[in-house]
Amino acid sequence: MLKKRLVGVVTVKDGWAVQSFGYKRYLPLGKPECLVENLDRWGADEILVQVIDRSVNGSNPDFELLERLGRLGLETPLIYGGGIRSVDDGVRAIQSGADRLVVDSLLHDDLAAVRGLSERLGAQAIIAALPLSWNGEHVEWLDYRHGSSSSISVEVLSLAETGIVSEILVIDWMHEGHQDGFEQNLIRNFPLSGVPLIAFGGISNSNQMAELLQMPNISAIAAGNFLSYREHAVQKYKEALSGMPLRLSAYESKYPTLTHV
Amino acid sequence: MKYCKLCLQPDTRPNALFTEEGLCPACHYYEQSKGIDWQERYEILLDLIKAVKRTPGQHFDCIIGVSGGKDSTRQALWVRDNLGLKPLLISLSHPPQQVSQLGVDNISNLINLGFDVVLSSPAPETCRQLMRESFFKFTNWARSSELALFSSVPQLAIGYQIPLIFWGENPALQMGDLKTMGRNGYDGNNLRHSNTLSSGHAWMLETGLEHKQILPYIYPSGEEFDAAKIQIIYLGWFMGDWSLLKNALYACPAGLHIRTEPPDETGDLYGLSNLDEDWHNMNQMIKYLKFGFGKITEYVNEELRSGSMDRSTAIDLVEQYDGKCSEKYIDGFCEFMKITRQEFWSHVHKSMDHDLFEIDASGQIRRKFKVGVGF
Amino acid sequence: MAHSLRDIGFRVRVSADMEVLNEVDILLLPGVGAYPSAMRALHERGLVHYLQDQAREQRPIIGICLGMQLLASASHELHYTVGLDLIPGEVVPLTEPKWHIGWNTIECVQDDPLFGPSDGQAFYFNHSFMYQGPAEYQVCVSRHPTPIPSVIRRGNIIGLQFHPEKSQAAGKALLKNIISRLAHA
Amino acid sequence: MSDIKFCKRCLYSSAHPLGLTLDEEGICSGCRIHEEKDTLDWDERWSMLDALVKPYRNPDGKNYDCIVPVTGAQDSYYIVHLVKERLGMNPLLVTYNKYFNTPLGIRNLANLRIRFNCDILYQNINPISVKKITRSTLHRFGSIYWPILAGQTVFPVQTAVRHKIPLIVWGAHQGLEQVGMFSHEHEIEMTRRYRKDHDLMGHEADDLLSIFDTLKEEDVWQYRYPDDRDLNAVGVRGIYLGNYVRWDPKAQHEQMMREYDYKTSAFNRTFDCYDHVDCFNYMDLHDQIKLYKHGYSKVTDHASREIRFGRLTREEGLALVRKHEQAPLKYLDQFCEWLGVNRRSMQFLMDHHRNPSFWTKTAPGNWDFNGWSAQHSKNASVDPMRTDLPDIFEANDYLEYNHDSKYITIGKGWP
Repeated sequence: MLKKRLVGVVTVKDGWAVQSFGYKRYLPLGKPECLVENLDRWGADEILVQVIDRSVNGSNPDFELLERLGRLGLETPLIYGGGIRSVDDGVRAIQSGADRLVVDSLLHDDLAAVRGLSERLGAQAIIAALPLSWNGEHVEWLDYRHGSSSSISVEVLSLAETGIVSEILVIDWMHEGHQDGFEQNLIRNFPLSGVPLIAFGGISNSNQMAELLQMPNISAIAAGNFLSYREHAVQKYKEALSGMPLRLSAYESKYPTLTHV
Repeated sequence: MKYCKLCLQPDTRPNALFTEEGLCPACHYYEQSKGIDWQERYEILLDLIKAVKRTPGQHFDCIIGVSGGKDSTRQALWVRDNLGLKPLLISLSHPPQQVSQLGVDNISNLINLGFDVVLSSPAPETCRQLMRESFFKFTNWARSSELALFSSVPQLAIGYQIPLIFWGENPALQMGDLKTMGRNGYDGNNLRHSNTLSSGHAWMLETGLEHKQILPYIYPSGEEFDAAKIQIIYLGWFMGDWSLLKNALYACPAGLHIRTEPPDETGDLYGLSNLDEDWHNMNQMIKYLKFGFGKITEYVNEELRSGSMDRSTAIDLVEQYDGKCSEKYIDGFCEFMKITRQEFWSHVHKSMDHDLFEIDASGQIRRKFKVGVGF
Repeated sequence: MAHSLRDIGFRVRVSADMEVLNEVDILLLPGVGAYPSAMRALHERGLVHYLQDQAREQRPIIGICLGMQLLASASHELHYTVGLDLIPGEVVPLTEPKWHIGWNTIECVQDDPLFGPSDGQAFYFNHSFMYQGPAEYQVCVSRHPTPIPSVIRRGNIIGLQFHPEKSQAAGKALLKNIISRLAHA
Repeated sequence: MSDIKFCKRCLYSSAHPLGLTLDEEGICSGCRIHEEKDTLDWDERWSMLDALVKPYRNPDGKNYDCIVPVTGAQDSYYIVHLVKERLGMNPLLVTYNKYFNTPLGIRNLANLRIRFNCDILYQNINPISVKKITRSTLHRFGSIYWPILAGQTVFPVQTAVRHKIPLIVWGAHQGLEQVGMFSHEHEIEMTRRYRKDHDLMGHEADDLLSIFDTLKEEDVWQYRYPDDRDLNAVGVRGIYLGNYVRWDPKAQHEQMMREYDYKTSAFNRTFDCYDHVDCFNYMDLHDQIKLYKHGYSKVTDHASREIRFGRLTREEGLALVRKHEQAPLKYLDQFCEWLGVNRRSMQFLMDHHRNPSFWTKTAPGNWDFNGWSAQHSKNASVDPMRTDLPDIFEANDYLEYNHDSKYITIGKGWP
């Protein structure tokens, strides 16, 4: 059977991989390629690299970063987001080594481009990112460039319903980076039921991960900051989630120093 | 007390039986060695090391226990440059208060000759307590240090997953300690039956130390040896010219530092032995008082066997220097042990063989026997 | 793809030049994007007839993901397009669900030493169309929840619906096994 | 990099090689995380540490409770003090021989072993390989310190695997302390990723191998990080005491000087007399290369730290940086002799790694410096002639410790 996924997220700002907290506080982590390479070795099910200052600065995707990542010879599927303004940008990002794309600003700016990307690359390659919050009654959608929230537009919902995008990345932006922060109402009360969702933002502990993974519309959970605090974080989460429909954890072994453990 | 017919070894040492012809074990071994086909032994060794296979990512072939002295310097170079193996050297290092400048210089020399060396050094204060206990219990302060020395090598071999260990001489052959004899002349896996190792570490716990404090002194069990497929091999069995003097002749040109003190301070004819600290020389004095022979006897014995020295010269040297020990070594020891010189001497006097020595009115120790003749 | 093959010890040429392709032991046909444009690209480079000739001469050919689908007779993606027709069968859309994205295990439905060692292991899939054809060409299937052919084979022509190059240790082991066996057969 | 931005509180800039973020108030991530030192409940955090290490204690005494990496300087005394005396654990000390040892560092380590009565393992990698690697990293990334950083961060981990001692106890986390990569509350642990990314400048042992170089696998293999599978089988975990103790290197060293006779030395290139006294190069040649490559040097790190602790004003810190930053080297000849290079060739290699953002060549052999401290002047008024700078560190000995200025491979260190 198809497994659900644990997606490792690397957030990039000013060229640095950063920890991001609630879309406003950032701490430096290191070189994005080092984090990505590491998630690959740990056996994350997918890796999402999101460059968060490209659309804000109006620049294009970070093709140089993609080239550097390409040289790593990753063996894990790579999702790229950040600065995709057009079909051409997206196609070039895929040609530069991304396997799938995630779009956010484009959902506000140019839905035709999203449709174009889907036609060129196939819907399975396109993910819609929606930074959401729960106001106690319903789900609100943030335009992070302006800091304003509204309900998710009908047009965006129809993209998902009609299969222009294959999955939706639901981001609890307020609780991003906060221990145990993810607001499950964002999934429970998501306006569409048949669309696979990837949950992200403040998912730090395995109990919460288990609850999310049991929800039928969840296809994957994603974690960023919390994968940087200890060794083998991906494997340890997976082991704590045994019994869930996840791929098993694995540990690389190239030059064993123990022969009889 | 009876002397060996060939050399100046007396028969006072336990477990060292003389032959009916009156030869000591070392001379007996030496006589027998004359017919040895050393080329054949070398080929046996080459066959043995053919079996050494490196696993992926492992670049060491074997382990050699080293002190940095003449024997280990020679072995390390021979194993690397003649046998073509890549050895990891393991050195048990004394506490800072005990180790000598020569000792650190010689280990530095090995490192700078391009060897990879792991130094293991047990906790100094615990070391001191155990040495003190060893001194008063066995009149041999080095009992605990030897345990640590012998244990560190297989402990690290198991940790590093390097099964082949080279030691120098086989005590079963050279010293006549037959309990350590293995399947053949070079197999060292029976080293655990030697006097030092077979006495175990229970006595250390009886002193009130906890198990966690004596970890460096614990020789791995037979099961641990088997699990890691440890094989100890004595190189001495393969080296036809293994001797105090020869080893030093190989090691000095490779940068070995030797003692500058004269033999009447060290009790060591050329200052070639016990370089990494001073109190083994003092122990040779104690051995002399217990058994009537010391380090000088060992030197002249070698030369007597090979015929490079006549017996009367040898007797003169032994009479002149054997059992000598500089006051400064004893002072240093007493200071580290935190004992007075009086405590030291009274304990040494107790374990001295009073058939061999007596204490005169002025408190001086006098030899009662005549070297080479006995009584 | 090239990176991952070099990693496991093979030499790789990336080319559409037949002279270069003639020199290699195994032809590997990757592919992303849509079926019609991929076929068009093959036609433009004269590779359709080339690959068909090579298949007749029993040269090993491996198609990956869209590359596997190209091996089939035709596809219904966007509109009906004739494929390389090296393995009889057609490519049809997935229905419920519409995509097959993520890690799924493969299940061998035929005894095949090339794939036996990978039986039960998980690989990364990312597609919305699937092969539909005679059972005799289906070596492995994956359940989603209905069986989707994940490995197809006709002699030395092999199609992998998943991405072995994105499937970590399992993918590497599979690639190494099938390439060494095909190259030394 | 001409548009580097400075923190308004300390002397760090956005060009920091570990990465640095500035918030909307212009305060850097390092200063923000430093604030936690005065807001966290450290008694409570100590209890967390106690609970964390509990499962690693061996009541039967059959193995060590943990591994503590040490040197002859830099927090080693304080870490062993906390582990052995405050936590009451039985550590195995491990040390990687950097070969640039000062007599004072040899002495400090010997004294540490005696005072704390601990077993220790020293790793000495054959200097032939070490020098080959040093030549390679010097020409490729302008680093004479790669083998040392690699060895110091890997030997403890290898020993943990080999001796099946899962817990490794480190002092402070440099990324947290300097640039605030993590909050103390994240309880960051040792990772291979951090080691590669920051300690090793992005290059692990196998990344050094190139078909164009003479370096071979036999030279670098001992710097390889243990396998993930082995690490997991043993359950290896490295923790940082700085997450549980209010880390203050100056206060800690002064306590160690008083209570355990830790000895210190003055340096030309910084005012901190406590760190790095075990090495002839760290505060000398290595520090000069840091200035060439990054436009700032260790004295900026020290000043920023002391500013955050409130023991220096920002103005005093900057004045101290300017006072020490360009100080001449004392021990370059020793390094040249060790590696077998002459001074002119060494200067060529170093110049090759000067960062053009901070250095402009005006004539052969002549360079203009436009590093961090030079760029500060635009927005900071500092009297360069100021002589009344605070003298808050105390040197009680010399690197030479009554010996020669020569590298010691293995030394006695006592009395």
